Amino acid sequence: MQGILLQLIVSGIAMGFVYALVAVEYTLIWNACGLLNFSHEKIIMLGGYVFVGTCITALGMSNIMSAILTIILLGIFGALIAVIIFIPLRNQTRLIAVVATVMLGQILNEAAVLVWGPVALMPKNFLSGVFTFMGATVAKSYVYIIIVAVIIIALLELFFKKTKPGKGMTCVSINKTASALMGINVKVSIVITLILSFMICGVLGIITAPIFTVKQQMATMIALKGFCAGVIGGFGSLPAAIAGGLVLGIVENIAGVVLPAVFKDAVAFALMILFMLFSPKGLVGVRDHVRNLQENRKQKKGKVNI
Amino acid sequence: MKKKWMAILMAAVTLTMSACGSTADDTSPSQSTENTEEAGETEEASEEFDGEIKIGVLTTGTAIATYTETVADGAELAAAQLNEKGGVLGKKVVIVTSDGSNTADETINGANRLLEDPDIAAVCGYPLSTGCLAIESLFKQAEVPLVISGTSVRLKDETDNEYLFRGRASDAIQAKSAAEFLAEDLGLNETMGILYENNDFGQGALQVVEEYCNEKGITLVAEGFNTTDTDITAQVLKLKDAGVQSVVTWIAASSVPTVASNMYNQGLTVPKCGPVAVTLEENLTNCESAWIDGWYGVTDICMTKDDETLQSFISEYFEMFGDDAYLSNEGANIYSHVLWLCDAIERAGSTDGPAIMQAMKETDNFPGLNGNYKLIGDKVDYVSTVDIAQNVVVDGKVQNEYIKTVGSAE
Amino acid sequence: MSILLETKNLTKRFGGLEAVKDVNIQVKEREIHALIGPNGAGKTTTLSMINGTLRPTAGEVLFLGQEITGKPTYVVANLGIGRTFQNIKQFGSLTVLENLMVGGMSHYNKGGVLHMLLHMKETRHMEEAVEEKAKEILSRIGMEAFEKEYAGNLPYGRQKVLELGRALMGDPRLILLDEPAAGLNPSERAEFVEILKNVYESGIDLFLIEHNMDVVMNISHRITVLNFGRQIAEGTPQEIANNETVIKAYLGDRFSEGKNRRG
Amino acid sequence: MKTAREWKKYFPVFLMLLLAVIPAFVTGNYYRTVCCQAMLYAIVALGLNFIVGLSGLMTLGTAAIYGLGSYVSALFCVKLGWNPWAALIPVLISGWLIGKGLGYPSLRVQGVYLSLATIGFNEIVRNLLTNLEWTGSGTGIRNIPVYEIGGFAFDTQIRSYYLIYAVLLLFIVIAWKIVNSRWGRAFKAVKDNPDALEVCGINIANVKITAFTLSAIFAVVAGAMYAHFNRYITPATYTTDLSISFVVMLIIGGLGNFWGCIYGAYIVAFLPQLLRPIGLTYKLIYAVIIMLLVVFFPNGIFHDIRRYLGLHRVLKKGGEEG
Repeated sequence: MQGILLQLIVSGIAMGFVYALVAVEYTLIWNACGLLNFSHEKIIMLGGYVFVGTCITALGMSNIMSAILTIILLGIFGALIAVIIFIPLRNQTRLIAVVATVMLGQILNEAAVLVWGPVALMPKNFLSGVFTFMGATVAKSYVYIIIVAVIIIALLELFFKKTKPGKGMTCVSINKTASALMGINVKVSIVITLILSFMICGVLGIITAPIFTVKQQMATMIALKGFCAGVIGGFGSLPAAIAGGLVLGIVENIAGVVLPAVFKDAVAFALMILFMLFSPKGLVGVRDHVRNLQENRKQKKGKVNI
Repeated sequence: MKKKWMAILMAAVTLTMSACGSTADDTSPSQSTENTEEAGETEEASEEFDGEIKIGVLTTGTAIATYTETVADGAELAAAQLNEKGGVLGKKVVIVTSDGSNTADETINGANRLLEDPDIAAVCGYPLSTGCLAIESLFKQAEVPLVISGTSVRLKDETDNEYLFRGRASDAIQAKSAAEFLAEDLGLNETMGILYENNDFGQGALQVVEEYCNEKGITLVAEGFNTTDTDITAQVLKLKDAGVQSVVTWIAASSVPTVASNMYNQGLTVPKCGPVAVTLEENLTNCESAWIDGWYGVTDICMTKDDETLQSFISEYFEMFGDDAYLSNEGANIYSHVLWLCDAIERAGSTDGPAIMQAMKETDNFPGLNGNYKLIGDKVDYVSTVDIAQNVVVDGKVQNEYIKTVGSAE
Repeated sequence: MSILLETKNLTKRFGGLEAVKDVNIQVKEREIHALIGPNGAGKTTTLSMINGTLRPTAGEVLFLGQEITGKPTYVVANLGIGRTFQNIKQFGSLTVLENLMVGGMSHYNKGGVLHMLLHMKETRHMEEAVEEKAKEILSRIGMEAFEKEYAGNLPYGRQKVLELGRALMGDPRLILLDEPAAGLNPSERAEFVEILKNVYESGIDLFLIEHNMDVVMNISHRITVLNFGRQIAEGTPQEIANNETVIKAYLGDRFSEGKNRRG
Repeated sequence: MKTAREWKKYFPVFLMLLLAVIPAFVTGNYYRTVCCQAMLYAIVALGLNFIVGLSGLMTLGTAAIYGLGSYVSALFCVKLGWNPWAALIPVLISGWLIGKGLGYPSLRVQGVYLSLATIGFNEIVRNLLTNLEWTGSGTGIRNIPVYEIGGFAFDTQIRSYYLIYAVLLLFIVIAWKIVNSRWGRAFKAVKDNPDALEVCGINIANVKITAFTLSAIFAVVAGAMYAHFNRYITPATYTTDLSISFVVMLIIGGLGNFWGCIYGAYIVAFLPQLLRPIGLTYKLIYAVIIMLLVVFFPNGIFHDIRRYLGLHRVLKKGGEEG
């Protein structure tokens, strides 16, 4: 039983990083325009299809070149979508933007079958194999996902803290109107954000292709669970997204053993709803709450001493 | 002004996408264009024939695109062959496809659309049992025969519809064959595991295997997973922990890589037997050979079976639709169904629904690719045979190897 | 004269910051009471604590001798305390008349949806009554002409008046006004003051925050001055105008600039 | 101008008469079935209008409520042998309960979070319906009895059409009464400015929960009608996609536009059917059309076309969310 527990935690962590990366991508757009990209499951899928279907199969490129080209193409697509959907709808009721992105997802979904054919695709000799860790096995691609996720999140932190456009985006996230007044171009910020987020989706599509195979529903669950991870971690902070992803990955995996495994998803969503209700700021909120309690206690103690 | 530009941009994007579709990939010829071409030809050729007989094919559209493609092609091939021989009752056989998608509402709409056309003599297709359950009464009402590919036992147990025909082995045979093969042929009859996909397909099999195991006194460990799951470590570990001797893996084609890689990675090495999905070409190429090496699959037709009719069907199929065409057992089934329907129409001597129905009921060992068609019991089921195939590695490539055919029409 | 509203040691802390500390105000019946002070003095915070939008950290609020500290806003409103906001908060997609009818909803018609659907006749009577009342208020605030206009399309000054009208719909004993004259031009302001006086004469007491000293001196009977969350003075307009602390903290500073401040 | 206004007054009557005579022109089960689906959608949309259109709350869990209505009614009839009409009582009770249950989270969870929470709710419900044995699991419930009045069974398409039509009519009247009552004003007020509503002595929590409850009751009744119309239900019907379709209906009709709910429902039900002859790409084209409609006509097709043509009195809406 102990072996199983270890295995579950290891694969929970692996899935957790996938969720975390999705959550990061989604936090990005949330920060930049206060919108949620409900189409990103299909953008991840698009990344997978462009990578395997177009770059490797149709153009016959090497794996690495394909990955690079895919990321660039997705970036361009992101800019396009920013202009078509996100910029026109930035001042509309959010519901409209939500529905627009959902429809974008459906368009991509339908187009993928027509463009790349009905059969699922799989990259050959790409991140295959398994690692064994204290008797627990984990697919190599998960290890790469963890590495890539950490690199991406570190780069994003640098981008937001050190570069001018990054700082500008942070400002936009805090106050759209004020940033516009201060001379930060909100539209440009939105375009940059979408390019970044679509590139991350591209990376996700590429890196999950060997485990999920490239098909229409490849990202359905990780996208929804990514949302959950974002909520559980607490929006806005990138490290929180990782924490949320890890918690979700491990909890749902363990729930899969304790309960009938088919209720795994229900557990994940229930966890999300619980967090929303009792700690809307997610784990960040829980942390703050604990800190507040500690501080209060200290203060009280201090008063007694005086 | 700006919005106009955006509209143009949008149109451009859509166009490029569809353009990409036709240029970048020839493996997915759009079904619609084929249909219209066909219709165009009809007018030219109608002088030879004395009218048309329309056979409806209810597909799953883009929801399960592999099914749609192979089924439409299989039906077209059957129609082409019949027309070459002078048609049916001197009339030209025309295939009309309709999208039934994967939700009950859309299946109903797709079926109603076919029934709307008074020239439709019969309808075949549709692989999802839920959809079949949703539409069967429409066909009873319209008095049009319906040949389904859904395998749920409920389609037999809970329906009272003489216009309903099933041209393939039901779950009672398919899933039972898998369990029987593992327990009896391989002699693993103490504990058996079942990993099922959590939909009507998987749950149908679960029920059958449960019954079988109860009857034979085999301990059954059942684990399900959802179609969208990407990680099934927990399920695999539970099976492994329970010490199963063999596993029935009742899963859809798109889930095979996930399941196979998870089982391989967790070292669940016991014999496994799945549905046709595990023997499909796409999964043989998509999975690493180690993942699915040695798996058994219960299939309507093992495509590598040394059978003359089958092999000539396969070569004609690829001749007609090109080497990139997609063929699965579903295509071969529909091919057989169309031939069966037309045989019945020929025997009935009319395209009148009740007459066709009567003729179909009287079918006596019609030779389909997936077995001989004859009524089993009192209703619905007409096929009782399945093939068991095994995935074996030959020269580094995985292939299906024909093991045996199970069951026979009594 | 009995006390209508009383705050006792009302305090609000945001984290480490003490926005309001130990404020004691007594609003007597038949009195217009003003609360003044520089920006950030905690005036709006005090108002929000009185009507339950904010929960006080310490202290209590009494209305007609009954404790209402920390009660939900709608409960406080139903006890007879109306309120208008500094930044206009009306219902932009409703017409002026409908805005007023919403204001009278809790007062004039009660009962849930089912009750409403089952008692059509009663519902119609209540609708008629509330509409009649709304029209009466409209004429009182001089806005009959705008009856069918959407509130979002009204000019700023009218929206402020509308908000007052909405507060009147609840038949309050006391209305809390947060900078009613801010953003109005002199003629609008004069008109507003007239309406306020009219409201006061109809028997409703007023408690207002205001920056415009003309308005304050003109209509109020009593003034409380806040600075940095502390109460620094209280008295009649004359007393306040001559209070040195107040002049230092607020008035002097203000007169030296010689301009209107906006909240 | 006056004639236009007069005409507008009779618009509902025209619309309902039109719907009443449609079956005379639309023969065949295909379009009649689609009409029935459209009317059921319209009932749900009318209810959803209270939450999404009027109160401005973004809920994406309607399909689950619709599904609960179907399942409660079907289970009571099939497993316990209740009369479908009698089963409406538990259906209404379940709608009332689920509305209250969903309403409470909506007080704490705002904006996009509410969408997420409701999507989560939808997925949980679907997951449970698919996996619980007594709901018939993946293959659903069959042979659901039809509605009957004194031996007259609503078993054919045309009979079902008029049954659903009557229910739609009833719900239109109810919804119209509510929209134009104090509650309708309160719902709009919640969207415009919740703070101000509290100050008016109205408990926002009560208003929001009422909106959710109403919406849930509309949805469960439509769901029950659906179950007895189709006579077979499966959990695969009640997906998040369906929830989104309901919202699309409202957006196409114009958020908060009463009659928009009805034509929005008809557009969403009929558009894919009209596009079917295109072939395999029809769903792609459907999605493109809907997306363009949403992006270019965010206030509803008719409203925005009239605005573009300059026919519409400029209506600045206050309290727009940023």
